[in-house]
Amino acid sequence: MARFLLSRLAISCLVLIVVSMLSFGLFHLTGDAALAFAGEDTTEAEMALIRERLGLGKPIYLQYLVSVEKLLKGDFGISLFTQEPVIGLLISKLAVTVKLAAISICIAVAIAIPLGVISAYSYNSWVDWLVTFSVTIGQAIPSFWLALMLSTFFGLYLGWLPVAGDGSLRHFVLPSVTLGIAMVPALTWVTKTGMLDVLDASYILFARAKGLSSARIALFHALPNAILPVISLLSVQLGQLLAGSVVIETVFSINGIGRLALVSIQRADLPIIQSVVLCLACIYLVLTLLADLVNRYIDPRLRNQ
Amino acid sequence: MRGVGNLSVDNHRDQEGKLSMWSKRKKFLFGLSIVVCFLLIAILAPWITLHDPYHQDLSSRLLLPFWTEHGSWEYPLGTDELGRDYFSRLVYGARVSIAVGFIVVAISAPIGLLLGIIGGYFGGRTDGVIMFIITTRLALPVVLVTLAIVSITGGSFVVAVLVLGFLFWDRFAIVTRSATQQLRNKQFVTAARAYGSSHAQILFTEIMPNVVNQILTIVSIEMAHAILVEAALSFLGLGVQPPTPSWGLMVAESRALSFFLPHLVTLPGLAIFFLVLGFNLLGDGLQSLNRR
Amino acid sequence: MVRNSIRVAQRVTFTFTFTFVAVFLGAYSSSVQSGTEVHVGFLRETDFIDRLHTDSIESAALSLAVYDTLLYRDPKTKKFSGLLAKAWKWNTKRDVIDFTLREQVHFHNGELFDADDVVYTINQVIDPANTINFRQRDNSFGFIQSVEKLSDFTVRVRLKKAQSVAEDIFATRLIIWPKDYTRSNGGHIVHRTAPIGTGPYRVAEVSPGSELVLLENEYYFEGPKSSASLERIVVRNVPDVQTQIAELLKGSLDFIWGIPADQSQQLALNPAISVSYGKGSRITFISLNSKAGKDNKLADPKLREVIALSIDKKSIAKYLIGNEAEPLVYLCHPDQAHCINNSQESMYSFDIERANAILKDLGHQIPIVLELITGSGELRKVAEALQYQLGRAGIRLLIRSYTLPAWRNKFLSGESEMSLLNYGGDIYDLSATVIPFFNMGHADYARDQALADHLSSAAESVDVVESDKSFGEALRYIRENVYTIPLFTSPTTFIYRDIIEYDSSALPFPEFNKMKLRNEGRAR
Amino acid sequence: MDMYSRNRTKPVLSASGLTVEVKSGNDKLLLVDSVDFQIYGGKTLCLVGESGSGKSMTARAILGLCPKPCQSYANSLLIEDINYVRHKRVQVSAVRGDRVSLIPQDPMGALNPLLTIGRQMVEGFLYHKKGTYKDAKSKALELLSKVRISDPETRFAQYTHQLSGGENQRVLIAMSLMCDPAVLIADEPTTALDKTLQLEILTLFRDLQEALGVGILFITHDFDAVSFVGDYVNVMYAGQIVESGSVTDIMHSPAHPYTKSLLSCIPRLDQQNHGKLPSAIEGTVPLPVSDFQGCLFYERCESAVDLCQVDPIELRKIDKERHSRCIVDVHTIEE
Repeated sequence: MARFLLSRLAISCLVLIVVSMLSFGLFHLTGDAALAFAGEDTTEAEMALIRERLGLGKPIYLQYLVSVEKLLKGDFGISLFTQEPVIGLLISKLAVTVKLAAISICIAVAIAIPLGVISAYSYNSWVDWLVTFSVTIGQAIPSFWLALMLSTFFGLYLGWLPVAGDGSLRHFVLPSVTLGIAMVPALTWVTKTGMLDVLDASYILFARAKGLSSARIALFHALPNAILPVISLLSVQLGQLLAGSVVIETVFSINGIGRLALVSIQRADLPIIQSVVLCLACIYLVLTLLADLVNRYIDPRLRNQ
Repeated sequence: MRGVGNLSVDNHRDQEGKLSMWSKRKKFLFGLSIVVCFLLIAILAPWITLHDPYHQDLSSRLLLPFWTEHGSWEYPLGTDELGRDYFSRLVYGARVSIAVGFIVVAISAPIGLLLGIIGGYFGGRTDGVIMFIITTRLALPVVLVTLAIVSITGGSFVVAVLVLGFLFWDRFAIVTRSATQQLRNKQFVTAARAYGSSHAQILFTEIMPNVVNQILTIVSIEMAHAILVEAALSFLGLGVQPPTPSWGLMVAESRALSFFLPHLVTLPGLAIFFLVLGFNLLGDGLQSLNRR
Repeated sequence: MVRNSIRVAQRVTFTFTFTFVAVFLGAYSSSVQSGTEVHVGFLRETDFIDRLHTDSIESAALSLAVYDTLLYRDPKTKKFSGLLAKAWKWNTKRDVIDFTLREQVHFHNGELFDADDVVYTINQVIDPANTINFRQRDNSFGFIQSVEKLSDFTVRVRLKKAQSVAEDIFATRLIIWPKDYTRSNGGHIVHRTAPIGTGPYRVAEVSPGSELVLLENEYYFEGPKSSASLERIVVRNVPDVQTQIAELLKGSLDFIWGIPADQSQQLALNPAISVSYGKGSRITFISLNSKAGKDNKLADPKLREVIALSIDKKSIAKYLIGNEAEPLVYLCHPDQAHCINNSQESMYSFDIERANAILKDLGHQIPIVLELITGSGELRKVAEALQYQLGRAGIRLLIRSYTLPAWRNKFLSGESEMSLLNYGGDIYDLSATVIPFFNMGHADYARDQALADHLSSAAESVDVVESDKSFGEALRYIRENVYTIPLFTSPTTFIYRDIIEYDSSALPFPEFNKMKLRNEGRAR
Repeated sequence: MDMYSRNRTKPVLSASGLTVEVKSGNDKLLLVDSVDFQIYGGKTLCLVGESGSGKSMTARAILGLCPKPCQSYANSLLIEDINYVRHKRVQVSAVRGDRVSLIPQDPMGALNPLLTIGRQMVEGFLYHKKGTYKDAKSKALELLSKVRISDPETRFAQYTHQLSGGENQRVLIAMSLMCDPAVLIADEPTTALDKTLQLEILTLFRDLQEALGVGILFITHDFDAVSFVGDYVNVMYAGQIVESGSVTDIMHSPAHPYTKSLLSCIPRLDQQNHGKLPSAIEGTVPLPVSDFQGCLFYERCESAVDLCQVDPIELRKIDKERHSRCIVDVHTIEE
């Protein structure tokens, strides 16, 4: 187990280094970062002062090392516009997005897992056909458009739910439903195929031959085996969710990390973009590692690989 | 070994052969027909539209579609905020979306194919490197990276397509890699190796043809994926730039009026939905037919 | 015209049912809190709420409520009267002004207002080290030379040279900070998160970029600026027009403004909602980069004239903008003093054939590609209309749209070819709205020294007839050289639920201290 | 119809009229066509036949585990003199795993990969309330040693992928004996194993039978296993029992042509056939359509006559403990 952890951590660090190089490269592609930093009517002398302070004079790889050193010390630099330290901004916005992602995952799991199990148990019946049909439909719906439709219908016409902002929990209902629905098709399909393979397995028949009740079989024998592929998919989907929620956060004007990235992109406020990309990459790696650990815990066959 | 010996020989799942084969072929044909009719719409756009999609007539802004009592057949789907015929913009929008689907896949498929085959076939350390590249790509949040790049170069159709093209190859790489690995263990590959044929020969004669048909199935699903992401990018204003008609952009532009004139928002959304549905069904159908 | 009336009729039936139903539901669903409270929606977020740091219509509205200026200009009569300064006296050359300050005035934190606060604030503004922090510092306060305290309640301000816009600035942009509070809390930056002023409303809480709560300042002194008539105002930044309308109809927002014509016309049809317009001095125009530069195509005045000729301002103003917007010929708002727009000689210059003819013999290879930077929202729609109209004259226009901060940075960097912007607010003196674009500063895309000198001398002349003539000449000169293409006035729409009583003045932003709840309307 | 003489001890399990049918299209397929048999304590009844002859479906029918589209009926199913058939349907869930238990064929797949061997052995025992966990564990360890598993203590806590095919099969046997069942259904326990392991498992079956006196229903298509471990044999073909009798009689003088040809397929060491490979039976098992006329083996039977096609052939008693479903008296042809 330790060897597995060590090798995975090594790979993750390597990936992070490459990602930080990529995002650092983005930062430098903008040409004169000093102007973006200084803003208007600064004299040439002041510009030189700022360039010096930002260390832009030095060759690129030196600058990169300096920025990595600063990153390791938790100093993500400061935003060009609000002069706020990026780290504080990042954490507050990330909290909102994580809250949104958590609720969306719960909705997606609450819908997809039962659907997957039901359509597996009633394979080839009209129930199964109905589930597959709605999953195919769900896969094709563009999430930003669904967000608009939901907010227009439930928010405006019926007025049941708030349409914007991230104040109370009620504000999170529509956005997380939209994100949840976007995740349901893939999750249902994986659960269904996982469940079908398990129900075919001979240990299920043998368990029934031992006289165990079908509920006990489903809970202790079928579900643990079927859940393995679902967990790895969930970790990938959660990673994509954090990055992909920029659209939903824009429609429902939720101050999450996605909107922060979009706003700072429109303002060409690149210290923020760089740290957001890095932070999301970090989260993705942690999540996939977590999923692997959970899988290794559940499935003994993986333990000694 | 599946099932408890021949206890499962008459397992109910095998008997559904006839029924599901038919539904799979139906799914494939239905998907194909949707995609073909969108292709026709895109190609025949100039002939089936009455107005030029770029022509603005500010005096006839926001006319209602024909099904409302004030609607007229001169502008069947009414006009948008700048008095442009909405029907012709929807039709020309098909060109943008289909073009995005094809170009993005045309760029990403070869990259994915190449990486997958090299990784799958050689295994060992090269496979480790390929997996490292794939993991790095998966760690990068696609939408944000695209946004960041587009913000530097300024949003435009070409930029969006190129960026998506160079980011979308992960699915191709993974599928090819696993397919190649399976093939590599098959006897006929080791046999070919025994005849002394070179790696390149094996790759092209043995591995490539089998892998390609697996790739074909996910081509259409990846096209659907590309269309969705491009629409989202245009919706955020960083994909296709005005005045080019793009469905994502049209949804964004008419968003402020979605309360009063809902058809302006609904129609492009539906168009994206059906095109993506078509590609998905085509992909699913291909995948299941291929598996037989 | 027939089509137009049908269109209006068809909209009535279509939207009437929805909006009425929604409002009814809205009123029902909004939670009732104690005390009179109004929720106001802002489309654009502002990082600073005081007008010293940023001069946008958002900061103007908030500064009017939270801070006070030395003088006060009545928006309707446009006459000046004393606010924090009981009285003020110019010397003969009008380059020195003495203010006698009002007594027993307290800041929101209880600090007594006196001459030290005025001296401290003015010194902050004119201190060159603070250039980065105060936007458009030179344009607005460049003319102030120094300030000195004569006694506890008298102050003397010396100008570099006489400026007709001086009183305007003292009445709008120059708000007064509490000296002790600001100094002991880390300087002017504290006003970003915890602003303290003397105005009719004090700030309860600020979460920058999303929400701001104003509470009634019970101890506001009796003065020309009316005191608050609402106990609590919540200002919420909701960047999406669509969502603001929804929240208005649902009742979670009571007052929204700056809504484009399409929506405001629809909302006006709803009896439960009132719509009014605030004109102010705000206009929309295009600034052309006429600087002589190696590959600057627009340096050629002929090409600039082609652009001016190919734009159909009348149809954009009438159909696209609506809201009583009027097309313009000169770079000024008809309500502004010295503005010659409404004189008979206003030629109307839309002539596409002549434009093509000129372009042909200019010899440029068609299509000429130009880049236009614009803000997002309504300006972007105007940009797309311009794109089409210029396309008819063989000019391909690339549109780059940004949010306000990013746009300002791009515009002031001096490299943008064409920039679409709206400018002006509550300052009526022509020098405040024209000079910033022709004073050889960052926003000056003409770099015409003669014009700059002419304008600065016009600003100094105190005699009305004489400044009328010189400003007139300047406007005509700008027009001939097509340094800018004025498009139309852009009045602001105020849309509020019927429980609110609000007499919209001539200001292009909401005056919080003029908002009242109809007595029979229930408390919020 | 009592097949065996009275003086034998009472059968542990006797099934009569056991039928399994499945609807496909508009007609019905009879996978198992009213089969009767008895299993005696301490004795092994073998069900032999090609794959697709319904022998496994019979076993599943007894356990009431037929897959969804199939319907199973029976006149009666007596297990230890209690009838588990109520209005034609088999309701055996109460004793499944307790009085009747199954030994599946696929050793590597029949155990849940995520749970330890011990936990799965104990599960049935506790579920049927046979005692506390301590009893279950000690019983499990005892049985593991009985089936000659090395070091039962560590094996108890291991997972199925850590054991070899043979060991897994032994664990399955031990597991099926946890609840001291009256009847043990072994569905081709040796097919998945290689020859040497098969011999070990078969000797294990025989020893356990003598030791525990449990009745075994042994399903196989391998006559070697039958001759080694079987006491009585029922040969099945296309859902019907075509011949039944004791192992010695069937092996030496098969009555039904199908049994004869089955036996001829086995290469015999004790006979010289001069390089002539045993003949395979041409054709395939016909679909047991319910309204099929005459003998199902007709197409593939060398000694078939026209009469065989006329009306359904009944299972005739041709000797004291012998039955055969053939009207052409094979004996006569034999002499």
